[in-house]
Amino acid sequence: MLPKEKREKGVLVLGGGIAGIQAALDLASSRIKVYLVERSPSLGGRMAQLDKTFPTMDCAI
Amino acid sequence: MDAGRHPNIEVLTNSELTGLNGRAGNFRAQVRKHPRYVKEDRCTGCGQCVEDCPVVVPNEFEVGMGGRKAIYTPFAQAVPNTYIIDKDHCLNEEFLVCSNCATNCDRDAIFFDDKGEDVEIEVGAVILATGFEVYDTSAISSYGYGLYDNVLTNMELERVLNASGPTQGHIVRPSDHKPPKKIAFIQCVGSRGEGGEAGCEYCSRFCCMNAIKDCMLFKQHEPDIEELVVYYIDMRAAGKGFEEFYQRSFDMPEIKYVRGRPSKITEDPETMDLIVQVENGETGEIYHHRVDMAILSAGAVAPKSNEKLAEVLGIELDGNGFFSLDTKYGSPLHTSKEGVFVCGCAAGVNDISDSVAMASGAAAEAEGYAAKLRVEEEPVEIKELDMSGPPRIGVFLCHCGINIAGVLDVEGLKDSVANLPGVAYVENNMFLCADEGQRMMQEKIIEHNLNRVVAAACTPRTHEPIFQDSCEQIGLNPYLFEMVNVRDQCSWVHTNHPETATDKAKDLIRMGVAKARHLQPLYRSKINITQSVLVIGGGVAGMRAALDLDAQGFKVYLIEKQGRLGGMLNHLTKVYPANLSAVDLARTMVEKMKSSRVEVMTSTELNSISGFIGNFDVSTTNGDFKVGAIILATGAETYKPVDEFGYGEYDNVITNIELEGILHEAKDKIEIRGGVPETVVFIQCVGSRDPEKNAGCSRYCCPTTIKQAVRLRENGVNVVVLHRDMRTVGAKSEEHYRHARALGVKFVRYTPERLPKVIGNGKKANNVEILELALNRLLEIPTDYIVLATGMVPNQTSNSHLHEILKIPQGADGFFMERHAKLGPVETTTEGVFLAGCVSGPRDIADSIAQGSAAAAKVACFIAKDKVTLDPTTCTVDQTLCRACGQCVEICDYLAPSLTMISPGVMAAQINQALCKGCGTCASWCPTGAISSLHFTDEQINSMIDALFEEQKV
Amino acid sequence: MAKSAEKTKKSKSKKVFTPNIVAFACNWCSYAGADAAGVNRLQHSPNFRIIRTMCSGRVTPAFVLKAFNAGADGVLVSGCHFGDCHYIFGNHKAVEQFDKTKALVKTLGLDERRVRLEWVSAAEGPRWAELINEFVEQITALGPSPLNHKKK
Amino acid sequence: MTIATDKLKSNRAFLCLECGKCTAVCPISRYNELFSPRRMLAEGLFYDAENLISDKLLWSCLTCQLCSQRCPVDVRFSEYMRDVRADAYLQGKRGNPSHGGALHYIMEMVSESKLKQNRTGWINGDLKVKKKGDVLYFVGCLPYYQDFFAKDFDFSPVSIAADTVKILNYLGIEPVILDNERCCGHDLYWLGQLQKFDELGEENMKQFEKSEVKTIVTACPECALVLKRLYPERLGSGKYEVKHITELVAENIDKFNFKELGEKATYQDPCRLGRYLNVYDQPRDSIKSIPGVEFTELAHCRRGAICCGTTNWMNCDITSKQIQKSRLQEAVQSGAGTLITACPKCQIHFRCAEMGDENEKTGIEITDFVNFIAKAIDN
Repeated sequence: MLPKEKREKGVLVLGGGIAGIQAALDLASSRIKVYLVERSPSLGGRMAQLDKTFPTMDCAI
Repeated sequence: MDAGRHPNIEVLTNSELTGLNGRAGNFRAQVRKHPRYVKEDRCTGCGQCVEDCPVVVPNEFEVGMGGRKAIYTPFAQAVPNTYIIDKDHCLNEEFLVCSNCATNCDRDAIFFDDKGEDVEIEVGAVILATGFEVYDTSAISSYGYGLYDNVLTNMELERVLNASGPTQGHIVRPSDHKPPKKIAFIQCVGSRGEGGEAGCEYCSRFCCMNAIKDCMLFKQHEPDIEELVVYYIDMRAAGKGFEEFYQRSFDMPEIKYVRGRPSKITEDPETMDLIVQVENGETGEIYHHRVDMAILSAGAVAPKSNEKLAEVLGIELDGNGFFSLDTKYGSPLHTSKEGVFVCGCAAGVNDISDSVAMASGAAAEAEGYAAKLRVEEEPVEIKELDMSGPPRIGVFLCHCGINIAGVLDVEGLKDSVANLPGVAYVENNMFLCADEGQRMMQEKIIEHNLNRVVAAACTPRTHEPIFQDSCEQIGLNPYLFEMVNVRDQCSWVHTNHPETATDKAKDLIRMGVAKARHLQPLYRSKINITQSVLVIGGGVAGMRAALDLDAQGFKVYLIEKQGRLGGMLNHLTKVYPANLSAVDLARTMVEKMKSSRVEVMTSTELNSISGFIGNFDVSTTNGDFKVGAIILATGAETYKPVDEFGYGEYDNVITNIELEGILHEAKDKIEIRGGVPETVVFIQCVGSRDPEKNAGCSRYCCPTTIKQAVRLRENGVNVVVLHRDMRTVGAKSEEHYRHARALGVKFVRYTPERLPKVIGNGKKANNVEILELALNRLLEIPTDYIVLATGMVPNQTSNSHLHEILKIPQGADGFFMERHAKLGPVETTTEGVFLAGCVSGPRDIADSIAQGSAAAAKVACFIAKDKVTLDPTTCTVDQTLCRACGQCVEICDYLAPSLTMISPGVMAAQINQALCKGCGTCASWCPTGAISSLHFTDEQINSMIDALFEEQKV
Repeated sequence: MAKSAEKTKKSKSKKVFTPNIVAFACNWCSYAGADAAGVNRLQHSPNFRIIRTMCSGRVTPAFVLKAFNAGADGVLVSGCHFGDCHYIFGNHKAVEQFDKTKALVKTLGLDERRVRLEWVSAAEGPRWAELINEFVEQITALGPSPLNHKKK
Repeated sequence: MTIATDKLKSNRAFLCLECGKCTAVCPISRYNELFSPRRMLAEGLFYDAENLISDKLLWSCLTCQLCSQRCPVDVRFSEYMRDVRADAYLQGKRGNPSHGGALHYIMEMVSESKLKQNRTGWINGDLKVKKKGDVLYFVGCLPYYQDFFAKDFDFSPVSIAADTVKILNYLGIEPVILDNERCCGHDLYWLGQLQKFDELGEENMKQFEKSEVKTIVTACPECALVLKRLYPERLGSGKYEVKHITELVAENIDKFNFKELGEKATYQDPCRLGRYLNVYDQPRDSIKSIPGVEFTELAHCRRGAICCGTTNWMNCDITSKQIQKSRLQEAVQSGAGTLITACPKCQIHFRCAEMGDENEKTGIEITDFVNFIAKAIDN
């Protein structure tokens, strides 16, 4: 893991659930620095708790 | 979850926002990082610390079922996988010094006096994605949650059903751990105004589908289950493919749906069985249904933390504690503070695919304020090592603390590897993925000029990229690295058989080394991208996408085949939920379009599109141009009734769209076709939820009917709505539904078996005859107008035209298929081509706008860079071997292979690297072996098979 | 090559039969499912070796036949559930290939229960563990493949 | 690494005059100038054979014997290839197998005596076969081809087997069919895997002995070559005579009363049947004797016939396709509507050549000799 360099200006995303992660990824891959802030100790939110998702029964993780 | 690894994302977990000042474009955010007591840069997530932690507490992630230690990760494969100490339960206090975790940790990552950290970050915009909390079902005492063991919530059930859950997916009822035979699902617990204080007015939207899904899973897990009864008010399967999914559940006789909301649940103290007391809304009979288990479909509520957050941000919450929207920005994602956006359940309850679309949408809009902030990726120049000559393989065996070394005889492994052909160096290491481990690996590669590397450690799915980076950093081509999984798939699962596990590891390593002998360096190529985009269709979705991309400074072409922009909006009067005038909305958007740099071409048809991601050549009736990405926003059509319910036969039977037009024209008093209505009857689901016509639920019609009914009722008209289920799932629409009832709009349910009958004479319908189920009586409703709520159907002609041109798969329903029903709602299988709005399925205005923004965000992901890097693990053709039999062309779903003339009269296949996804299916079909699936070639796989059985030689 | 397997020393022959099983697992679902089994420490039989491919559609009849020719007692091909394939329809193509493989295995006179095509998702660690145990059990019951030269 | 002298002797390699006629006539050389029989001979004779042995093109030779045919000093080039390949094989060198080598694995596997195949599923009710008798029908790989190719090429290889039996029955013969017949080993022989070849041969000959047959019939030229010549050469001769179905039909032609077919047909001489076994007239006479069949010759026919472009499921490539396309063109130019071949492999290769780009297809009907005959006796 690299040492944290100074924080460039970017976009703040509050919440590390499926929506937060999605927003962060879209911003990041269009070359915008993202700060993804999550209250709990890890990302994932509700989605990680689900078993399968309707209607395709894909697994949630 | 690659968010953890993306160079442009800094993840701050266990943290919260404590302050925000400045204004849109220039915010300063204060974030508090709470102490973790474990150093993120030292912890490798090996889990040794947990072993001797004496404290066991209930695991939140398993919603209390199953336990965790005081030092823990919330769940397997969590990101980050750094452990954390739960100080409230940890015994390490001055007076009671337990530091087992610290002693166990070989990486001294434990750091008891961590004080946390406050950081200040400059940001251009803020996105709120704070999600929801599950309604606390114990608030409804009558269902005995918390009182009776066998009453579970849907979230608890998810964990029980989950393979990796506390019961490993075996369903047992808590009281006696016997598999349940009879289960009742109770819907709308905490939603649709249920119960006391916390019961909310809105519909939680996902619970119906979730119950259906869980029933099917139940059946899968326990084939001999006796009955699964869902007690509901309306089954709200409103969403793409949802109704079809619901229909499919009818094939399972065990699954029954009963309309009725139980009044209470009691427990038989003998058997711990539950007795559900309910009236069957269809038959009127009251039963006491004895079940083994009851599942409460708990709704979603706003997180308490929203209040504090709203305060910090200085924005408003709606009545339900979700962040409220401000329509003045013409976006369903904008809060009352400029530059602060909301998505997913932070804005109210949404299902996954809508949340994902909203998230992308919010991203797009945020980029409007952050476009100037794009980070330049400066290319790093690394001199390549000399990788030529016969293989000199270095094998690195990771102990992963005791995770591997605790089971496998790592010394024995080391010896077994040493004299394998091609192996030049072997070393064991405590934590190979840790900084020292990686540095050591890099040094040895150089020191022993190794040109192939094998790591026997955990799983390539999480760690291969890390090791590959380390190789790349010192100029060794990352594709000369091979990983062998001796932890997740060996030491962890054969713990009790160290010997056989070690034998297995030997085989696996030998196989890995064999493959390594045949590895070839691969190089990531880059292709240029035209940083412009074509939007097809000038409806709300298309315009929204165009505007967002324009705001980010991209060149946008928008073509519309009609004479003017606006699409469906031009046919509407008011738009729910906010009851905006459609005209105004259309006007404001069209104004914005005018003032933007978007190149709008109306009355323009698409001729052809050729090329691929980043490089599409577009030809239209209005000139040709090049774009990097394409958004399809061509919308859908409303279903045209064919003589259903006397449509076409009687003049006073009209469609909801026709009514919309009339209401739109109507000034003070409403006249329908020259007459002033006294009574109007709506008939729902015309051309929807009908396998014959359109199996899906069109989703928009229920809220639309409510909207129209209210308007009519407010003008003194008697309104009766004949429906199958009122599916008012959109934002605020449940509230509108209540309002309509409050105004005196009547609702009567019908079933597809007994459709309402329209009776009339001459050109006029007079009565609607319907069987009222609760009373079991035939009602004759005299009416002067009948409105058919027609569903939405794909625009066949334009869709098939687009399908011709772009080869995007269409679903059975004729709508275009998204890349992934949940996780890729606006993407297609063709990279660089996106969907927005009704082109992929029925949607209302708000959702269509959100999708427009979402598509914009996805496009930005591509064209924000002037080049796209291609993964080299694709398939390639050796044209001297190719017979041009064309099987690869047939087999590929990504249109990557094609046949071309390579010399006069000689054809051969070629594979477009930009389109190839590297699945290797074409290679498996190629009769001559001309196609090789790079990094998974026949040679490489065959060598692994040979190596596996070599051990039997001598 | 197959040759290698042919000349084998008899010493091992006394030992109880432990099958050689080759399992082709797709990167996105089944391989991940096998990892999930690990993450949850779900103990299962070690008598199989996984070969990772990106997609189950990559697995040709040749790979499977090669494995048998080399002395495998059973071969498992595992991919994503329908609708869940990372490459949309790769697993549907795996079915086509597998039908061919199975027909050949049958004609060859190998018990067709020695080859299996299964779907295991990334979340289905337990299913993977059960599948492996059950398959190993089945192959053990069937005994060594006539082509398992180790047991000659 | 050099090629053993005795091999060079037995293949008459030493006699080579380097006149290059072989290369001039070689169908591979015609489309791939890198391939030269003359040079390959020279490599093995005068230089270190290492290049030759590691050269992928070593596996491209069709062993069609067109060159030997023209060679003024009768160098046995095909056998030379076989022997060089044998050396190469032992060094772990391989060609580029078609279909990932699936068919080679099958050949190797069926040499295992413990294996009890299920290869007789194609024998349907109205076919008369028996367990003991004078005539044995040696089926060959058709059941495997059925599994492997039937779907892709929409034709039924086992129909060739079924029609063969049908013809035999028509002639009052109820053939013996071995439940556990082994691959004849033809391809392994030419690929230099002689040990495997012998194993297969012994397995088969054991069964021939047991069944005490007097005649063995086969509808595959390669099986015919192996049973007639190669087994006797390497494993000693058995007490039976071997006939290719074309021979048998020709011998009994007056026993047939064919119905009118009304087709214009031409014929592909399979290398093994023609140049190796000298069977040229029998198939032609039989075809011609069917009323209403107009027979035309391909531009290259009989001793000058050109191979179907692939042998031994090895090194099939762009060159093979070109040979096949030119062959199909000849067929079209001959004015025939149907191309008859007496070798199932020829048919598979031609059908494969018809895949791909629409405008490249000739659309000509391709059928096997036995299917054609069976169609004519159909009633």
